[in-house]
Amino acid sequence: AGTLDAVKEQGYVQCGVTSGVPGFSVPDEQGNWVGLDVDVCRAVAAAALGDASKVKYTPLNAKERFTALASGEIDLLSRVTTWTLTRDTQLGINFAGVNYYDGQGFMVKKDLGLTSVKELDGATICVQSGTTTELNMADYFRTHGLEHTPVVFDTNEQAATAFDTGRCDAFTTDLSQAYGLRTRMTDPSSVVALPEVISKEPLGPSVRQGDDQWFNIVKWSLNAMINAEELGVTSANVDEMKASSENPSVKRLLGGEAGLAEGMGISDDWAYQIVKQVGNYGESFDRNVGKDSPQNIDRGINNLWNNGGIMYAPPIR
Amino acid sequence: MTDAASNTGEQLMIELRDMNKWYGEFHVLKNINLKVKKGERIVICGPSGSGKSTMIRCINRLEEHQRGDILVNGVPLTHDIKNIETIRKDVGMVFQHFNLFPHLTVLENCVLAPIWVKKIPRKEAEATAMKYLERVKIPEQAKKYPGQLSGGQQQRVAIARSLCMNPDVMLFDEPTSALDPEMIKEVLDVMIELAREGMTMLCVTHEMGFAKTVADRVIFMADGQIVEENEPHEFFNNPQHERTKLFLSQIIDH
Amino acid sequence: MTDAASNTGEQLMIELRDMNKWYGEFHVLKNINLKVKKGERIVICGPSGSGKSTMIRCINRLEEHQRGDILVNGVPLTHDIKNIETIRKDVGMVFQHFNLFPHLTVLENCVLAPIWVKKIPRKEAEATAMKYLERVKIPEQAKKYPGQLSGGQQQRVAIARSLCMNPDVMLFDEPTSALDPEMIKEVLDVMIELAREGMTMLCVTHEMGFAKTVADRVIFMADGQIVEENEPHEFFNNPQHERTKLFLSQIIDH
Amino acid sequence: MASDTNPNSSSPPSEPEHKIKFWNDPGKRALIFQVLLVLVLGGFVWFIVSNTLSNLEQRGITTGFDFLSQEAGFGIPLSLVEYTEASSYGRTFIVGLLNTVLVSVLGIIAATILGFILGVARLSDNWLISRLSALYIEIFRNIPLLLQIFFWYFAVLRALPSPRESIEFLGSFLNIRGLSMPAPVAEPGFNLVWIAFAVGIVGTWAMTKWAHKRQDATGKIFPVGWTSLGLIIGLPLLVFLLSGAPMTLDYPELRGFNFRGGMTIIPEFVALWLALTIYTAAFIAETVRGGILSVPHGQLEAASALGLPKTRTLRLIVIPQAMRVIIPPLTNQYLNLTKNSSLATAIGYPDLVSVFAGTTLNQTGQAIEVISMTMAVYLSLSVLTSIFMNWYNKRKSLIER
Amino acid sequence: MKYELQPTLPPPANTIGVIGWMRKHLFNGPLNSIATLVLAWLAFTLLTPVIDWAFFSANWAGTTREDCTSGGACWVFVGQRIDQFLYGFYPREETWRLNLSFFLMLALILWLAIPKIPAKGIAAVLTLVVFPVVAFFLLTGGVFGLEAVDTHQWGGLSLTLVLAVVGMVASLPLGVLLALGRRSEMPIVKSLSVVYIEIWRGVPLITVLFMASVMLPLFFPEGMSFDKLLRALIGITLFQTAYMAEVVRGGLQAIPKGQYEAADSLGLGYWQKMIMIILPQALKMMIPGVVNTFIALFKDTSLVLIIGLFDLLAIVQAATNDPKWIGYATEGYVFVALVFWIFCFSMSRYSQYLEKRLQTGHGNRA
Ligand SMILES: Nc1ncnc2c1ncn2[C@@H]1O[C@H](COP(=O)(O)OP(=O)(O)OP(=O)(O)O)[C@@H](O)[C@H]1O
Ligand SMILES: Nc1ncnc2c1ncn2[C@@H]1O[C@H](COP(=O)(O)OP(=O)(O)OP(=O)(O)O)[C@@H](O)[C@H]1O
Ligand SMILES: [Mg+2]
Ligand SMILES: [Mg+2]
Repeated sequence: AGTLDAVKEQGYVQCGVTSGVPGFSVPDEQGNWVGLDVDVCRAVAAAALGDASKVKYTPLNAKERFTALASGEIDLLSRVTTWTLTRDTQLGINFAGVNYYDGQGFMVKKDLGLTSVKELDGATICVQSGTTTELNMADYFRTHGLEHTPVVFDTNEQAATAFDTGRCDAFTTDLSQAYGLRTRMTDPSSVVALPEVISKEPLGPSVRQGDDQWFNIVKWSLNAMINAEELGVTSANVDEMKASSENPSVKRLLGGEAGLAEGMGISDDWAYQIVKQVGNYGESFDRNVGKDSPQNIDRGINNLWNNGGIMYAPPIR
Repeated sequence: MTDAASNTGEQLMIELRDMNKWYGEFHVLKNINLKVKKGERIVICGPSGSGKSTMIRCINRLEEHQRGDILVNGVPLTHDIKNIETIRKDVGMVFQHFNLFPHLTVLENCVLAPIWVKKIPRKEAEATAMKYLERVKIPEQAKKYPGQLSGGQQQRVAIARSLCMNPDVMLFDEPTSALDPEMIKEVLDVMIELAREGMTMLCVTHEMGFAKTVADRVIFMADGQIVEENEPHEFFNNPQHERTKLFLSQIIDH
Repeated sequence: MTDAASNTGEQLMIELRDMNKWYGEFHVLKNINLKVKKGERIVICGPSGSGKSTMIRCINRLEEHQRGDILVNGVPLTHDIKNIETIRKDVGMVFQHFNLFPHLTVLENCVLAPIWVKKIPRKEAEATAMKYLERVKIPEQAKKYPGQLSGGQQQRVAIARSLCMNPDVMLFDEPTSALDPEMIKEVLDVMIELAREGMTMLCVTHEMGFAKTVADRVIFMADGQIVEENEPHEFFNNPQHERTKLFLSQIIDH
Repeated sequence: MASDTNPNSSSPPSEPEHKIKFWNDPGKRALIFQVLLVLVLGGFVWFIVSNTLSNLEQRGITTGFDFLSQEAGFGIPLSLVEYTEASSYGRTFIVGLLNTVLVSVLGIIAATILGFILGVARLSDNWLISRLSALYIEIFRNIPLLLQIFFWYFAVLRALPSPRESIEFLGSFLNIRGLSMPAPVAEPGFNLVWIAFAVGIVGTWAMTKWAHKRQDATGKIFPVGWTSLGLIIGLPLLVFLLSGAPMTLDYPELRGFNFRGGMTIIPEFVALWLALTIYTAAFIAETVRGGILSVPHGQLEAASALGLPKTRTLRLIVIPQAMRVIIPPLTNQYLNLTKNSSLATAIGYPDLVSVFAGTTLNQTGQAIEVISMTMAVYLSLSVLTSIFMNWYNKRKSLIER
Repeated sequence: MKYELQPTLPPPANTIGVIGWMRKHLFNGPLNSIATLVLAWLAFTLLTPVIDWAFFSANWAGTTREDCTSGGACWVFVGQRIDQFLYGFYPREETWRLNLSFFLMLALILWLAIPKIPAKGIAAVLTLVVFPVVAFFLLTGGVFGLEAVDTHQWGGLSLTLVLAVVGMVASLPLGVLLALGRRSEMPIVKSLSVVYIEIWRGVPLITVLFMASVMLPLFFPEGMSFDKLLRALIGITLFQTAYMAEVVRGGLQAIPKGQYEAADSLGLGYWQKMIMIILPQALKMMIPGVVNTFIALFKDTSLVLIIGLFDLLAIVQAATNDPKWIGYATEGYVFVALVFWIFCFSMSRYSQYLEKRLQTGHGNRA
């Protein structure tokens, strides 16, 4: 049986998330999960079940995530995970797209007065285990003939805490997370990021191999969010747009063209539900990591392609 | 009341035919032949390690014999669980160390097996139990736990517990040897009364007074064999075998 | 062989002067005065709890006394470790429960202290040990472990073990009271022989036969005091104190 | 009524034959039950295995141990064998295993020493010593180990200064990055020292034998302990000095961010080792106390009465008897400590679970293989321990009638 | 001659009272005296700052970190978060269900633990059979008009207790079966039991939890899935069963052979004998061992943090990561340590008390 059937039967989507990266997935004080990655889970639930709240979150550390996905423990992994070739080919999973273009950076204490990663020769660096970050760092230092001592932790928070106490000279992770974790440090203002971004880190949701239907649902749920932003459909105006918009793209997006979603086995108003309940990509970005959030990260390359960024979704038709 | 075993007309309660038993390589019981008729009272004695306990434990299938036959009430003791069950219902056993169940009251000790094995209603089982507790003269202790009784009282409870199953035969394995001298008598008295009422009994004991009083036959064992078998008067006053004479002299000296 | 203590000309082995001991608030030994000459054999008896064990354990410093003096071979028992060591070498002790070392063979039990305390070569120590094991009539058990011996044999090993240190005095604390009757005799025989050879002995025991045979003096204790002290014949036939008479009447009944 | 002595049949015959309905024969019942059990269990195992295989296939996960030879590509901060980012995943297994063994062995040694001290202290007649030891035991054995590991890790980190403000002593530097110590680098003549060391060990062995003989012969007691110490440590030291100290020390030096050169003990190790030691010592102390209390008081009295001094009594009488009681639970504690060292993953000490069942598993996705290898390691350790325990028990059990 | 009793004198002054006690326990011998002084000094210097931090200069009242001014411990943090620490993300209006279950359990445990209260058999049945069912419906809800509470909302101390109690209650019967298996005369049953026990005792709990939390679905047909908490519970139970089996085996071994023989000779069958004669006696002897394994399990539940369940330790750790309370991790950890310590210490005391009782009160009924 396909994942969609299983999801419909159990009535919720099992979604693997981080155990707490601000902006991407954290439980708030009531225990509700929020974040950019969480919104992908919610979008998929809205598309598949018509209700964005029908998600069960499984906090995973980096080491567990692929095993959890491959084993069937979760239906969907949306956990700041970098899309790479080996992950696509060897781990039995498929990436369904990119919801955040990231890059790996380094955080150091301001008072060290460093200006470049190259000055980190011989440094001790805190990092999370089982990540591309760990591998990128090793590559980078090797290619530049620099020495370093990694100190690896189960979770990013632990790595950040260890850096905070002075265990390491630097702390490396995807920049998006680095800013979030900085807010948790004793004196956030004393910590700065070095300018280099040493890697491409396209982060996105992934699913198990062998279930194309489900793969499509996840892929197009994400695409729908991006397209919605491009088309100017927001959670606030979606009802109005649905009722009155003459733009055929918008109509197709919001279920105006019957049978479009048939191939995915979900109802025609799937994208409407996503935008209505979760919002478009821009809304999600602003709310979780962008201008309406404490991190206040610039859209940068995550802006739409027609807006100076590289966020680009294939059309829905 | 001479050699009862040759008297085949009466009902045989227990019959051992060429019975042999080994513990590993050690030959404990060698070609034991014994017939016990209904109502007979037999005392078994002999030096330590001669196999007395082993023999009567075989009759109750607490030990398994390897060769020869054991028949109780005509039922042969084999691997057959049905037969073993039947025989255990017919045979009561009293141990040297009482082996009462310490977590149950005296009354519960007595009604346990009737209720669960014989499937008798509790009321009825309790009535029977009280009857036997009266017979062993401790009805007033029914609600106590074994740990609260003296050794002699405990052994009497053990006898009552066996009697509650209405056995056809009672086996006793040195029932008084773990008791203080004052208590030995109260237990022997109960046993004597039981004998008087016609219970078939096989009793391993060194209480020669008891043997003289109630036994129909005394069996002397040594080295895993029955060496001599006689009625008490003859046995004590006119032992046939050297081994018996030696044993009796030790017992009486002591 | 009358009141030996007043005979001050001879060498004093043990002397207690106004010795007092308390267990916490409890006054166990009250003003004990006792003199034991070389070669004297003294039996101490008295009701349970009268302080007999405590007294002889004080002499070996297994217990500490709080007031008065204890002198062994002229050496006073104080906190001084040197003195305690000297005295322990001179005094052998045999306990009610043997206290053999179960992880060592009989022979090892016997040579342990000579080797480690007296620093005697092993060969020599073993020869001595065998001599004493022969004296207690169990040389053939030398290679066995205590757990393999009967109680009587174990107690004889314990005596041999003490003798191996060539003590000047032997203290016995009810050496036979944990033994079965058959075994008591074999241990008493060894002790009697020891006495015959002139060993100074202080012996807590209720074996009155032994007291009559070997004791030079019998000491009767009650309530932490020495109540009466006399040579055996007088002591048994003509006790002076009420308390002694009462005690003797109980002992003899039993 | 004659009774002949029966010929002693040497061995028992097989069962007497009777016709019994098979369901009433306990032997056959047992057989049937066991066959059923094996079938059910086998079926269950087959169910699991076939599911797993089909799941793996369906999800496109390759199986097998080929991954062990692939390049790992990540760094490990502490390794007892040569390891670089270019080493293979197989190598990470070795590194992790050795790190587990390292912290376990050092933990076992320290916990044993501390545990014995505490156990004896618990029985001291000094009220304060025994109370404090009881306090220690009750505190540390009743708090989860994971919590204690966190505590020590952060306590250690908080307490230590930054590399620039290192505490310096004897050419070593203590800071938040760990303890950097001079590492000895052998020079050509150094082999002599090794030879001296070997000679010292052989000499100690010979001396022990000789001392034993001499004591047997003359009764004189030779200070074996001190002499051994002299032979094993003193002799190599002497040779070392006489041969002109053929060794340089590689002193750690603050270069850039950290100390380079020398050897460094990382704080993760220290925290884990401390936590394991302190936690397990509390349990060992209880074991030791139980063992010592199990030696009857009479044994001590008998030894005193024979004039044996306290220390000798302890060595010759109390310890040999207490050890029988102590060893089995003690080995269990060793096993627990080894298993507990897997909590290293919580603070980033690179042990087997963290490096191999963590990072390697994550990079390769070979969950089944990696987890089975990891479990097999712990299982073999425990089986070896049980075998040792049984052997020891047999050897040391008291001989009785 | 009349026998006269000599007067009983009080002991010399320096051997009794405070001075006598000190001489005996603190200053007997020069070495001991030095040790006493050194230790007393050490204890004093180490403990005073701790006590000062925790009590005298601690902050007790307030609502935010700004209220923590005095430099001592900031208990305000714990106070503000206490609900979360106890109940996790359980809906606040529904916490009475957790409280009720807890008090039910407490009542049952007291019933079982206090020797004077009769009818232990009923209590045992209630605890092992009825209570789990009642607690299950109370906690999960969804019936009798109770709002359903999903297990991912469970957390904090209540989750810790759920893990420990369920692990314990479930492993007891399984452990009994396994122990009987290990003592069985059937060679296959026996060896399978031994293999099971040795395997589970040989591997670390965190690898078991890892398997249970992320690998389990791999072993089952697609679509067959269990709740994450349930899987952690299964892992813990299977693990605990092996330890329990060894405790039970110890208890079974302590039952004299005569009890088996007496039961046999009365004609009781194997299960009748076990259930009515052997196990009731063995269980009583096992209680100290059972309590000890429970303590071990209780402490081990903190490992579920590693697989992402929010037990007490995990939830406190999460709270210390809250930017609003950065820097008060110590208070959080001390709080967790204290909670665990109180539970474990009282249980270990109880088991010691039982052990003593078993040693002395032979034969009498507890
Ligand atoms: N389970 C056993 N395994 C091996 N040998 C045994 C076993 N039980 C008893 N024996 C041996 O079998 C022999 C007979 O034992 P049994 O107990 O029947 O003697 P007994 O005549 O009852 O002696 P006692 O008067 O001491 O009770 C003895 O030599 C004993 O050592
Ligand atoms: N360690 C102790 N602490 C307190 N009181 C003790 C101690 N040892 C013995 N006593 C008490 O001291 C008194 C004398 O004891 P002791 O053992 O010397 O008596 P005893 O004459 O040897 O008696 P028995 O014949 O029973 O051996 C008894 O009342 C006993 O209860
Ligand atoms: Mg017998
Ligand atoms: Mg005494």
